[in-house]
Amino acid sequence: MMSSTNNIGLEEILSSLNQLFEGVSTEKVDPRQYKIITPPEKTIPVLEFLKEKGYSHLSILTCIDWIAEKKFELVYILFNWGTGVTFVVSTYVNRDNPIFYTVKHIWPTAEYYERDVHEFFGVKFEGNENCEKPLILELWNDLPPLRKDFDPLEYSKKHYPDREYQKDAIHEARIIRGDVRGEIDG
Amino acid sequence: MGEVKLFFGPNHPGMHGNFSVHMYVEGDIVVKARPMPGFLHRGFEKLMERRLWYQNVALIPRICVPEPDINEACYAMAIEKIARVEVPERAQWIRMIVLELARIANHLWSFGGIGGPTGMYTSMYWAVADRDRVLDIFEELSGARIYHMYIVPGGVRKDLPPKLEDKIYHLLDYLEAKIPEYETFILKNRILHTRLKGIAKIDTETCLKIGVTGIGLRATGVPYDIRKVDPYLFYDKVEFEVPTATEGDAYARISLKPKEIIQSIRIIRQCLEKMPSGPVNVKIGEGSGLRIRVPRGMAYVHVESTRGEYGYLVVSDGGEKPYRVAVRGASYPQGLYGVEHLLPGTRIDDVPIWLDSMGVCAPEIDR
Amino acid sequence: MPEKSLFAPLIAWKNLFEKPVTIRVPNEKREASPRYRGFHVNDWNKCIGCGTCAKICPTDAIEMVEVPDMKQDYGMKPQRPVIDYGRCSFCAMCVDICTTGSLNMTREYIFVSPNPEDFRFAPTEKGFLKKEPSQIKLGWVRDENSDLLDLDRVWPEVLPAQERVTSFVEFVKAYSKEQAVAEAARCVECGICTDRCPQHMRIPEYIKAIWRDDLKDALKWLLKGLESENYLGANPLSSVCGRVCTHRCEEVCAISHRGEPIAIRWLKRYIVDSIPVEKWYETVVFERVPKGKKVAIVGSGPAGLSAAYFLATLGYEVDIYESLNRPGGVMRYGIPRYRLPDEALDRDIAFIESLGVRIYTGITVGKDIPFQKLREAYDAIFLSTGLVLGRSTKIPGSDHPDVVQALPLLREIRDFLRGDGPEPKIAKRVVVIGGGNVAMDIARSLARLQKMKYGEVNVTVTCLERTFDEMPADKEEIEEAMEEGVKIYPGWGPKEVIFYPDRDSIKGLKCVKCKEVFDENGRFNPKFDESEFCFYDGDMIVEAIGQAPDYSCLPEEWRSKLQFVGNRILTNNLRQTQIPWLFAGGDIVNGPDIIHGIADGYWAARGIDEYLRGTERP
Amino acid sequence: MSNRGNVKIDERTVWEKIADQLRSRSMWMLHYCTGCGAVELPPSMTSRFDLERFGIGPMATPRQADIFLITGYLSVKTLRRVIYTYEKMPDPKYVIGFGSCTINGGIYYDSYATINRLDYYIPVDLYIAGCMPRPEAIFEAFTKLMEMIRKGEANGWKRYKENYEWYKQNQLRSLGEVIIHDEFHE
Repeated sequence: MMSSTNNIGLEEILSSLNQLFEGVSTEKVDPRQYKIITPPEKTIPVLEFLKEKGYSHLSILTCIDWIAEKKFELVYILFNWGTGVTFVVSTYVNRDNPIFYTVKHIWPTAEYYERDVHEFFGVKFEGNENCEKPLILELWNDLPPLRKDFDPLEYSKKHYPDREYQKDAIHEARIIRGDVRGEIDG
Repeated sequence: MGEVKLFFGPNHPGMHGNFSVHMYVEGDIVVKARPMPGFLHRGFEKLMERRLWYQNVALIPRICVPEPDINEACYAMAIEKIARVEVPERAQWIRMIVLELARIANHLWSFGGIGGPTGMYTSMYWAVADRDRVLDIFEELSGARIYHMYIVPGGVRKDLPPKLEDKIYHLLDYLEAKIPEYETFILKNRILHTRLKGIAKIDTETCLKIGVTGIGLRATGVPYDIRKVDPYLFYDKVEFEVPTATEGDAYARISLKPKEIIQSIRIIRQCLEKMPSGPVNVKIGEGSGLRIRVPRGMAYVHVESTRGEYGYLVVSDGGEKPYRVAVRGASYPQGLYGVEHLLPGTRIDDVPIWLDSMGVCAPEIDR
Repeated sequence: MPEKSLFAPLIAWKNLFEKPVTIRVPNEKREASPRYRGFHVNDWNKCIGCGTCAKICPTDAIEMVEVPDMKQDYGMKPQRPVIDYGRCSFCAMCVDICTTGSLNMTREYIFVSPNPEDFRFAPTEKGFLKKEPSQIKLGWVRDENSDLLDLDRVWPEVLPAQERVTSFVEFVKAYSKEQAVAEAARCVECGICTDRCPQHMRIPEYIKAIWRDDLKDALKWLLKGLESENYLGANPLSSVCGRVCTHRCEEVCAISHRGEPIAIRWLKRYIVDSIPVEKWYETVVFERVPKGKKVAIVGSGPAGLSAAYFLATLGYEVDIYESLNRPGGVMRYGIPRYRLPDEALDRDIAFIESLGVRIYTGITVGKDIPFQKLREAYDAIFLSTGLVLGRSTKIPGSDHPDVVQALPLLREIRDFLRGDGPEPKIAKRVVVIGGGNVAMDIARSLARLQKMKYGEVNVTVTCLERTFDEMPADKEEIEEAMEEGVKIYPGWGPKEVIFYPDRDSIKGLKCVKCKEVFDENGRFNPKFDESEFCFYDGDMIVEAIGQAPDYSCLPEEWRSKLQFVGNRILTNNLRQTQIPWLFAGGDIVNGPDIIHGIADGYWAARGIDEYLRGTERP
Repeated sequence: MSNRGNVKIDERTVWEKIADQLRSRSMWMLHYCTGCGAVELPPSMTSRFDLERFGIGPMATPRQADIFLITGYLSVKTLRRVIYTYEKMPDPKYVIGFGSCTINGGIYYDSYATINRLDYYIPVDLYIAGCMPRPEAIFEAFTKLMEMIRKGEANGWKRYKENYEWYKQNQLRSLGEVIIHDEFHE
C-alpha cells in the first residue's frame, strides 16, 4: 500500500519531529507503527504538527496508569489514511494531580474521549468544560475504576452479593455415579 | 410550539441494543440530543487486567456482541506484535475466513435490523435467517454460535473440521444467489426508498472531522478501508474492491452492505484456495496456558469491522496479565459526538434510522 | 430509484415451493455440532483432582471440592471439580488444559430450571442428563492444537555417552536461566508432587519463584519450606537432591499423564547453583533462640545432616560424629562423582555448619568415643549410621579376594578420585551382580575407570529381576549405563565363581536362569531353572545385592532395649525409639533413599525438640 | 426464595385456573435488550425458529408486556431501568433469567459495574443456563414457563409483593438510589 514517496515522507516527519521539538523520542513498533513520547508541554504542538502532515484521524485517546512510577500516560493514536501509518503519541502527567489540556479543538470527538478518561482515571482536561460530567457510570462513588489501586472484585463483593449455594454437589454426583445411595433433588 | 424532553431508549421499540438518547424535540424535530451510554458497561478494560493473557480470550468476544471475532483478532494480533511472534500461514488465512464470515453475518444482521425502523420486516425475516446459516458454520468451526473464542494469541484454537470447506463453499454459493434477490426485492423497494433516501445525510468533511470510519465514511465517496490502507493478516494478498457510494445518506449506507458481502464472499473464496496446509498455531512464550507472559511493550492494532475502525491498544509490563487494554469501539465517534451534534434537525421517527444506519453499537461504546 | 415491478414479488413467491427454513423446535430436535461447547462430563476414574481446570477458568466457576471416602493414592487428590453454571462461560479452556483428559464437553445445551441451586453441578461421566457414558455424544474435546499444556520437557545439556564415560565429570549440565524459566513455565501448581515427596517440599512454590525469576524466594522455599508450619518442606540438602534425588515427585507429576513430567530435580539444582552459598545465609535468615541443650548425632549421612540442620534452626547445640574422614556418608562415599560432585555436597554442608553445627570426622562412636560418654554429655542422641555393611551372595568362590563388595569399592574409588587414597584394583573385565542403583553406580564407575585406564569398557551386570522394568534401579540409570557401554543381562541368578584351572584368578561367573524373584506373597524368594545357565567372563566380581546396618556403636545394654523390624529400628512418628532420649532415622529406620533420610531427620528434630521441651517441665 | 421443597397448595380459584390456561397461550415479551443475550432473540423471533408459533411476540411497552427476559448481565445503570420497567409491568408478570450471568454473575463476577444475582433484586421465575443459550434453550424455557403458568407455579410477581421490603432494601444496597437522571444534567 505504501509508495516509496510516502516512506520518505515518514522519515522526514520522524526527523523533523526530533528537530522541531526538543525532548521528543521516537520508537519503532513495526514498519507502520511508531511510538512518540513527548514532554507534556510539547504534546499538543506535536499533535497539531502531525495532523497537518496527514495524521488526521484520531483513533483513540486513552490513558495508562503507571502506579509504580506515579504517572498517568496519556496516549493519542493518530492514523494516516493516505499511508496507513499509525503514530502512538504519548505523554506523562503527574498521578497525584492529573491535569492536562484538551485537544477538542483539534479533534471534536476528543471531547468524549476526554470525558471517558476523566471518568475512568480522574485526569482533568483544561478547556473541556464537560469533562467532569459522568458519561458511562452512574452515581459512581469510589475511585476512578481503571486506576490500578481500585479493586473491582472487592467492590463487587461489597455491593453485589454472590449466590451462596446450599447444595452438596459432590454428594449428588456420587449418587449419580452410583457410589452412594440416595435421592437426587430434581 | 414548546420543547419536549424525550428519553429515547433504552427500552424503546426503535432502539437496537441497550442505548439511550436523551433529547429535546420541538414538534417532531430534534433540537438537542445527548447520548446516554453505559447501560452495557461491564468494565472490560479493568477485568482484562485481572485475567491471564489466555483467559482473556473468553472475555473479549463479549465487547461487541454481533461481531465478536474482531475483538479476538485485534487482541491476538496486538499480542503477537508485542511478542514478535510469527503466526503460521494457515492460521492467518483461517483468521481471514473467520473475520469475513463475521462481516457477512453482521452485515446481514444490520441489514435485517433496518427492517424495524423502516417497517420493512421482510428484510428482517430474510436476513436474520440467512445469518443463521453463517452461525451454523461458526458452530461447526468453533463450537458456539455467538461467542466463538476461536482466534487466540498465536493462531487459532483448532484446525478447520473436516468437510467444513465444502460447507463454506455451499454457503457462499447460496449467498451469492441470494444477494441479488435482496437488492431487487428489498433495496429497490419503495418503502425503503421513501424511508431512507436523503435521511441522515452526512458529508465527507464531517465524517473525517469527527472520525467516522467504515461504511459511514465510504457512503460519502471516500474509499477508506483499513484492509486496504493498513493491511493486516493477508489482505494485501487477496483481490477485492472497496464499494463506495456518494450520497452519504442512510440509503447509501444500507445499500453498501450487500455489496460488501459480495466482496467478502470473494475474499473467502480466495482464502480457501490459497490456504496451505500446516500448523494452525504457535505458542506465545513457553509453558502452559496458565503461564503465558508477553514481553514488555505496547502495540495498537486495528481492523476494519462492519462499522469502521476497531482497535485494541495492548500494554504489557512483561507480566502474566495485560497491564492495560484500551478498546476503540468503531462507533464511538458517531455514537457519542455524532449523536450530540448531527442528530439535531432530524425527525424523531428518523432517529432509529440514523442510529441504525450509522452502526451505533452500544456494547462497544460502553465496554 | 425504486422499481415498480410486477415480477419482483415473484422472488418471494418462489419460497412457497422451497423447504421451510423454520426448525420446529421443540418437535424437531437439532443436534449441536461435533465441536459444540455444551455441558461438561468428567470421568472420575481418570480425574486426579489436580485443579488445573479451576485455575484456568476465566470465570472462577470451578471449585475443587473434597470427596468423602475417596481412595487416597499417591498422584491423586481426593477432590473433584464442581462447576457453577451461573458463572461458566463455556470457553472450554478447562477441557483444553485438563492434565488427564478426563474433563470434556458434550453436545448437550439445554438446561432450564426455576431453582438456581440446580446450576451448581459436579460433572461425572454420566453428564448433565445422567445418561450412560456410551450414550453421551462428546462435543469439544482437546486436540493437539488446542492443548494448553506444554508436554515436552526442556532438556539440559547432557554430555554424550562417549564423552562422559572418559571422565568423572558431572555429565548433566545445569539449566541456563532461559531453560529453567521455560521449564518452570510448564508447571500447573497442582501440588500433587508435594503430597508425594517424603519431605513434602514446596515444589510448586519454588517452581513459580523460578518462573518469576525470584531466586531468593525460591531458595527460601527450598531451605525454609513452610515457615509457619515448623519449616515443613525444607530441604537442607538441596544441592544434593537437585542432582541425585530419586524424584518420586516427577513420577506423579500431573503433566506426566499426557507428557513428560516437570524436571523438578533439575529446577531445584538450578536454584542452589545460581546463588553462591555465601549469599544463602543472608537470603535465608533464621531467628534462632538458643535453647541451651545439646544433641549428638551419630553419622553424617542425609538423615544426620538433616536432623542437625533443623535442630540448629530450633536453637540446639548440635555435634555430629562421623567415623569416616569426611562428612556426608553415602553422599560422599556411595554416589559416584559424575552424578554428585563433592562441591555440591560441600555447599550444603557448609551452610549447615554455618548454623553452628559441629562435625567431628574420623571419630567412630563405640570405638574412639564410648557411647556412654555421649549419653552423659548430651541431652539427646540421634542415630543415623546408615547401611554400611555389604551383603554377599555366598556362592562358591565368593570368598576370593577378587570378589568384592560394591560399597567399599565405591568408597575407594571416590577416595582415589579426590586424592585421599590409592588407586583401587581395576580389572579389565568386571561382572557386577545386582540390579539396583548401587549396581549401576559401581558398574558405571568401573566403566569410567576402565575407559580411562585401558581405553575400553567391559562391564557386565547381571541380576535376578527378569526385565529392565522389574529392576529396582531407576530407568534412566539403566539407560545411561547401557549407553556408556555397560552390558546388562537381567534374569540370571549367580551360581558359582569359575576360576582358571591353572591359576588362582577368576575366569568368570556362572549363572542360572531365574524364573521368579518374588513368591505369591510378594516376598523375596527367587526360583531358578537349573537347566538353563550361562557364563559371564570377568576377572573380578562385584557384589551389589544390598546392604546391612551396623549397630556396633550401640552397647548391648541399649541395643537390647530397642525394638527391631527385620534389621531396622522401630520408632514412632517422631523417630523416637523405645529409649526416650534416643532417636533414629535414615536407612536404619526407613530408607531407601536420601529424601526419605532427610524427612527422617526433619521429624526426628521435631521429636527431639518436643522431647527436650517436655523434659524442662517439672 | 426457592419454590421447590415447599410446594404450596394450589390456592387459585377455578376462574384463575382458567385464566392461567389462557394466559399461557398468549404472552408478550418485553422488547428490551438488557444484555448480550438479546442477540439470540431476533433469530428466535424470525423465520428460522419462529417464536410466534408459541403465541409469543415482542412488545414495545412494559405496560402491555407479560414476560421480561433479562438477557444476561445487568449493569447497575441498566438495573435501575429494569426495576422501573418491572414495576411498570402489569400483574401477572414473569421474569426469565437468561444465561449464566443472571444466576451468579457469569464471567462478570468480579466486575464493579454488574450485579451478580438477579433474584436478589427482582424475583425470577425461570433460569436458562448457557453463555449464551441457544434459541432451542429459549424455546425450552418458554415451554417450561407456559407449563409453570398453567400449574400456577410461576409466582414471582406475588413474591415481589409479599417481600417488597426485602427487594427494595437489596436494590438500595447495591444501587444507592433507584432514580433516573437525564444526560443534560440540568
